[in-house]
Amino acid sequence: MERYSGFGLIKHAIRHHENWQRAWRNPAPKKQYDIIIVGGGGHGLATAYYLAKEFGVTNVAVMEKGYLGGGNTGRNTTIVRSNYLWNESAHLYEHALQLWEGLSRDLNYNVMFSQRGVLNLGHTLQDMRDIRRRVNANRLNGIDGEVLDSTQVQKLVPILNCSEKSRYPVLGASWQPRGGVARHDAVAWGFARAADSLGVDLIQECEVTGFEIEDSRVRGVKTRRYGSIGARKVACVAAGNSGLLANLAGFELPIESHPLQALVSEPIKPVLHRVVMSNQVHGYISQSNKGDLVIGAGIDSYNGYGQRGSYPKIEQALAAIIELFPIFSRVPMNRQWGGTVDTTPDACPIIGESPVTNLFFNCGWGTGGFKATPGSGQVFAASLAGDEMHPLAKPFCLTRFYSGALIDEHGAAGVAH
Amino acid sequence: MKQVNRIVGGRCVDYDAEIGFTFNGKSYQGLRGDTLASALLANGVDVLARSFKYGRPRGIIAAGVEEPNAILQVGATEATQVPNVRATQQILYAGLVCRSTSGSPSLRWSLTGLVGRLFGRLMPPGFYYKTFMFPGFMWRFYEYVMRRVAGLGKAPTVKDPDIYDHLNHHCDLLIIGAGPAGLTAARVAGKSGARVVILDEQAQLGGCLLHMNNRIDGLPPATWLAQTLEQLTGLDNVLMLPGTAAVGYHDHNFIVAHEIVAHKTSGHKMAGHKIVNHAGRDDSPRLPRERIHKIRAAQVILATGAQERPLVFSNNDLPGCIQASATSVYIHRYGVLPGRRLVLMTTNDHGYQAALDWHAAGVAGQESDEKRGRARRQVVAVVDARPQADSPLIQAIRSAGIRVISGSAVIEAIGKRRVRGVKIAAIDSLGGSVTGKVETISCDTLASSGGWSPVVHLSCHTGSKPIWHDEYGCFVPGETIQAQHCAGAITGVMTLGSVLAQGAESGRVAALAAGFSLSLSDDDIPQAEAIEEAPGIQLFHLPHIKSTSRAPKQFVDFQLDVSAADIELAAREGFESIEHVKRYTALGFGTDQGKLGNVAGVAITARVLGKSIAETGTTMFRPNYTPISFGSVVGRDCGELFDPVRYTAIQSWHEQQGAKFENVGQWKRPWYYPRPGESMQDSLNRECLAVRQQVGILDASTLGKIDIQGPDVREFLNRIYTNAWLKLPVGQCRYGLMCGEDGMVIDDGVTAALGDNHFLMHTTTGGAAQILEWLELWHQTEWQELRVYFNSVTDQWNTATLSGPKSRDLLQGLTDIDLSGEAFPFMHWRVGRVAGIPARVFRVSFTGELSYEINVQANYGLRLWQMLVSHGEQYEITPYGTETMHILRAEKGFVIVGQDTDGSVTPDDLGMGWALSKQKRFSFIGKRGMARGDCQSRGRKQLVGLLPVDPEYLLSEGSQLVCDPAQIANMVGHVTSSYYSATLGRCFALALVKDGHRRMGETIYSPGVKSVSRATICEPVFYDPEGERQNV
Amino acid sequence: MKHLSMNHLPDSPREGHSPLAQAGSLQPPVGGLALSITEKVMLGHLVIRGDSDAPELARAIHDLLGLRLPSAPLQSCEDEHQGRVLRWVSPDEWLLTLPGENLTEVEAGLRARLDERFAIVDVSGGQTMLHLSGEDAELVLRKSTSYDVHLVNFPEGKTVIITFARSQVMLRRLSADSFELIVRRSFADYIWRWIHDAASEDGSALRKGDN
Amino acid sequence: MLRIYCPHCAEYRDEEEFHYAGQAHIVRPADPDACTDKDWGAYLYFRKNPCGLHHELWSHAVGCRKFLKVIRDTLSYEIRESSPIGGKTAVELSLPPSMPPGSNDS
Repeated sequence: MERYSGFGLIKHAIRHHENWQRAWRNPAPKKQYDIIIVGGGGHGLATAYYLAKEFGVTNVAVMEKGYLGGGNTGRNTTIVRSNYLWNESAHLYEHALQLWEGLSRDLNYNVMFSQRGVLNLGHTLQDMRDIRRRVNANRLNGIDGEVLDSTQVQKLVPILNCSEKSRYPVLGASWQPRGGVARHDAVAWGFARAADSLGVDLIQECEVTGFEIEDSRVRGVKTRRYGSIGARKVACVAAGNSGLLANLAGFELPIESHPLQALVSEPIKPVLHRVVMSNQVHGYISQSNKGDLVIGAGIDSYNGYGQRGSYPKIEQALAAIIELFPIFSRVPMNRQWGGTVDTTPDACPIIGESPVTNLFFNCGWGTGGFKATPGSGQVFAASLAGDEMHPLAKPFCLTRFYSGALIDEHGAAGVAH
Repeated sequence: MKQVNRIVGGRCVDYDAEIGFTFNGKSYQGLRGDTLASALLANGVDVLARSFKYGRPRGIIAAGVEEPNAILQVGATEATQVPNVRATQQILYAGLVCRSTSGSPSLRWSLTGLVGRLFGRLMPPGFYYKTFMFPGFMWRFYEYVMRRVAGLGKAPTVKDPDIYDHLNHHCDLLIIGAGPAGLTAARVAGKSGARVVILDEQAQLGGCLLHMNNRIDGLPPATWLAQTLEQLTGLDNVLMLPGTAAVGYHDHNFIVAHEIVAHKTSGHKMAGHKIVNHAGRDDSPRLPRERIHKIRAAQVILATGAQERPLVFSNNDLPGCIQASATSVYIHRYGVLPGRRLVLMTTNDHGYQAALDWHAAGVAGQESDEKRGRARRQVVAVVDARPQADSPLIQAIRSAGIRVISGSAVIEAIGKRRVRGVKIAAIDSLGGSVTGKVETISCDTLASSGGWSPVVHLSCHTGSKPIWHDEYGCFVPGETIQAQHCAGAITGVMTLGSVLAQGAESGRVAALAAGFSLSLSDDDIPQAEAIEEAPGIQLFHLPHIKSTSRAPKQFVDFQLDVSAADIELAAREGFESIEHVKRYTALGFGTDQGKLGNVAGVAITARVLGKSIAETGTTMFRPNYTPISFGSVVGRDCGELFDPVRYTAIQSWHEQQGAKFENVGQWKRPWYYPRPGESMQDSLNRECLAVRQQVGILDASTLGKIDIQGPDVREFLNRIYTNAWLKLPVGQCRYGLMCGEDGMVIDDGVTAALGDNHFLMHTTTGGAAQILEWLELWHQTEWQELRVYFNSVTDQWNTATLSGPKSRDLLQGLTDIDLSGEAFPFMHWRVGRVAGIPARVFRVSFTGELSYEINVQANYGLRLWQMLVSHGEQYEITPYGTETMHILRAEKGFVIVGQDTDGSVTPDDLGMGWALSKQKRFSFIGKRGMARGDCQSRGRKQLVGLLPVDPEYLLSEGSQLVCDPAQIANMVGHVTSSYYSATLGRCFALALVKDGHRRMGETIYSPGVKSVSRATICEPVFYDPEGERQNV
Repeated sequence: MKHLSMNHLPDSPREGHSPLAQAGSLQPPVGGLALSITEKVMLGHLVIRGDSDAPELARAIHDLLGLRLPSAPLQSCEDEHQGRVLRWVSPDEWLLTLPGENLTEVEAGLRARLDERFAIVDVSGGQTMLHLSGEDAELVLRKSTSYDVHLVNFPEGKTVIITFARSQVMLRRLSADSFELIVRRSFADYIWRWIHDAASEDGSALRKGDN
Repeated sequence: MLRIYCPHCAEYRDEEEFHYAGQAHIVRPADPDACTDKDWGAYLYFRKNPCGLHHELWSHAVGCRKFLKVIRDTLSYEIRESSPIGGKTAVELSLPPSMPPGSNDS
């Protein structure tokens, strides 16, 4: 793999950029792999990368039905934070956050992880109770975080409407300085390039149409383009399609797929330097390095795979943003789009074994998968490479939906994004 | 400065109405009817911007929404700033102030221009992914610089003074685009009686009719247009919305359209131009700045036309390079000829129109130009990429004495801040390479036409992919399940006659589909003079003598400085999907969303990959078609109307008493009633002691109330609640606990048996609506056999709660109900009159004191309240708010669902196993759920009381708890409620603690930021554990 | 158990406070939308629930009120003389409004004739009625609801429950340019403010060629 | 924004008036207490979640407050049918033949 650097850039500039190498190969698949990963988004590519890099498993293929990073990886609002309520989630997301902090150099690809800090606003007394509960738990778990009052919030974000007269005044916030945003495409491409260089085959435009299953043990995958491809283990990491893959393997998951929308403004000069999220008023916003205000809208209530949702969600999101930031009223909204998110009953992912032996799922990240990308990949890779699930993944097993050991992040965790 | 480029004959401007405006601090004149772009061009302003990456000078290239360069900051005052206004869409008004959004320190001497020239080579696509990684700590600095460079305009720094409107429409037929096809469709459908809405993004209806010359039905286009508009105006069932852009096409034919209202009326009264009356208050009616039209249409006709593609060649971004059709628009609509010496580069016949128009304008203005000693305006040459094209249009050009250079292409524009000349050369028949010698021609304007791109965007918003049409050389709308029709240039058909015929036919078909039949007569189909055309060729990227990577930059996407070389490089680096190309190079990510460049970008990608354009496909278009302000989307849902505020009937009294309010759901509830000089804690202490010692009064009207009637009401309650309801005698109440099917507590409240078949259920304030729907869900989908009816009576009843040892005495003085303990025991209810008002009184208690909840019809709520308060003076009655209520109930260990529970708590966890009926035949909702393994196992968090070892220490609500202060990560629970109790004279708390029920008396620790506090676990009842006080 | 009507005070109905008693009257500014809005205070509002096929229901309604029970969706029946309106709300629900002074008697009459399979619920204090009239009444509705209030779809007498701004109302058309809105008490203030805001707009540009 | 036919009101109404209530035809086990944890988990949480036609429940929350069954394509969002829960209602029977409950305006 050619190492990217400023010097390299100069070298290539002299040659009119005519000699850049491919970022990744475009191989035809082999007949048999040790592990096939279904889904070439951030989580799948990260899984492949860590399998190769940390566990020496390089006979790996990533099967992507479209193009790499074309699902939710390339559609989300790129917020990264780890201040989740319950220990199980907090540990997993914090593990991811620590990987984020060194990711650009690890991948030799600038994923533009920008630790500008994340505020979760509280507007009601109960919001503030929940925020204190969460921040206290984070603190004891070694995760950075503070409870701020409205004066402190105002100081961090001077353009935020902290007036006591507003409909839902800002009473305070939780503040995680290490949180921030990253460049979503770069994450997929960085993992892809690094995995490819370690020998992983990235197979694009190759939809998995079924599984080869014998004696309820998976033997490989079926594809329309290349027929059957064998594998010792198959790992599905296909947000927005998890339920469909499960159906192909003959079972159901506790997942519903919903549209989730986002929108951006036209680029404006830097004006918002933090990530601001609000549960009660329901909107979240950051400003990208390009200058766009990146805004997350609410999830649509109905099941949908259309990668688009209903217009009222956009109206509600912008009403919330204007309530929080009245000065954005005259800023033009450029584009809206949608992704398909797999939601679980407890707003926590499912990472682990399935009813089919050697068929694994890493899914159900709902609206918050992007921030977990490196952690999810690393933990899942460790689980696939070894004989049992990684300790951080264990609580997220499928069987919790039978036993009742749910990890309910709905109630007190702020917006689960 | 005079309007050097203004000529006569502009159809849309008023030559008698000069209006002044300011650009970059300099004053200019324009005409009413101008766009900001036409006015700037009229004044000979070439450079409006510096480009994003390389800081190159940029001017106006188009005349409509596709304009990528002329993005300005508009606004005279801080509050009325509008960032990123496209000059081609901004209608000129008197006093308009605008400035460039790029170029520092000035457009002429731009620092980014310098950096771009020096370091532009170091900025290939995605360079930022490959650099700025070392050393790691420098990233913040790099990012700071990057952010400063990026971004166009700036947001205002103060609140928007303007208002925005929304208007809903329903129609049988919505026609988007009022050009020849749309207007014809409207005329046809209008006659059928269908409700028709026709809208167009342009302030004037007519589309290309406003600048074309072809006669229709033997009439000049302007005359035909005027006639048609008059006919449509005469139809009551046709609504015309000019200046209204359809920006989003959503599912089930829901279209969002955006209108800029303030433009349309002169002397409009926007807040930005406030008219203040003598009292200094602005109470005059205002116009909204913008309006969103939300249109639900049975049928939609897309008649959105097409946008011309400029060609890609070296330095094609120099000011003076312009879309061929845009020159015709500026000439005919605004009377602006944006240069003197034109070279036209075209791949098709349509481009010739620009040369003809330019030539005619030059001839017409010859005399006046000569008088003023100006150079004559002329067409220097037409360069046609086709080897041997011939048609009447081409002959017309030739016969005007204009040089036509066939089989050639402009390969490069020359100039620094404006085109000075072009290099042309013969090219091969496929346009792949230069075959002849390079000739330089001097000119100041280069118009180019590379064919047309149908405006397919709206058709894609609901998920339909556009299809490449090989014959027409463009993407056309793909299959859709929407009730959608297409007519005119959007279908790729460009000849006027066909466009008109399609318009008429689509009008008929759509009206028919909407249930209105009509037949087309010949008169319905306007006839246009047929003009023979030579076929165009598909050429997007003109060759250069150097390779793409070495030739001067050939821009595909102007706004984001994406060049042909960038696209080629992306493909070489393995970014092969068109989506990857888009994302890697940023092609089409600008505010114009790639309207000019997308197709060329796809074509270049296809060529590099050796694929066809059809195989390569295009990226998806998403709403908005053209950007709209956040404010317009929000409409009135801002400020005090952001979300409904719900008030009880007592609100005015609470306000008079100076209550502080708490938001509970959408309700405003009195939180506490501070007296002058009191701290919040002082007030709470006073209110608490008043209830414990005298009597307090609480507005409890917000509690959800559901009236349930029917023969099976008891059975229903028995199933939905965890406890038993079959035998509750009429006249009594019972506390009920409700769970979800997972066994977790979702709501609680007191429910009363009003009759054998009539119950009144109380829910939490926040849960009222959801619980009503929960009951309906079970009734309608599972237990239809149960005969019950549910009705919300939350708003019907106003509830004044009297609580405290004196409450009986107080109330007895006002009511005919016998309040004695024997006649009216605890957990009973009675009907009577209170203060002369019919009332239902519940003897229940959420404070642990003797309490009466007096319910009256809400219209009499305030009256009752006032009577209770005035009569209560002798008992020192004290109003108390939600906070006091919370303290008092916590002293009694009563939980609040949502505060002491979080969706993961079972009744057993709360120590409320007594509320679970084991005898019920029916397995009530939640019973099986709470029996699951992990809901019964050890280690569940259970509700306990906490007494801080230091009685003055108030544990913070939300504090985490540990058993061993040395192992703080081993959290065993958290504090859900915590208060200072004036009654107890100490602090206390409720908490959920793992296995808490078995840990009574143990010490538990709460590690704070600075220190660790200690508390003792106890039963969660701190006051009157026997319940004697409420039961007196 | 004897039912006591709790709507009407025989001695002094004026002691009550309608939900918008304090809002005063709505006066759009001169040049604003042509609109007037009044609260119809102290009416009786009764919800009637039951099987629409049950003959005794239609009979009781007819005998007591002189009204036909609207069995088709979204219909209403009115006795203008008596000031009684009966609206279809759902397949098993109707809303009766009538002068406050008749409420006790009518409620008692209905209860006497309808057994426990039917439900009667007094909601007179829980909601209030507004009359919205004027040239621009329909326009204000179109700013506020996505329901199609055009005369073609929404003729006189038709009654619908619809979203209205961020709340909801029961809407009935009285005539070409007048409407009846029934709103929940606690939302009345919000709806009032909303209408006032919408009506404060210069409507001259809007009126031309509406459909 | 979806436009949903309410079979009770016999009209198309905007999605905003409705509340989604998830997959239809989930039958509560007749004897919950006889269910294993696995049975109960399947009933509580596991869903078909198809990409294509989905049988689902909606409530006409702002309106008649009645639930209805809708068959909707989760990819195209096209609604194929909406019908009342259980048997036919009087409303449904009184529909003009030109507007069957399953018809769609898009």
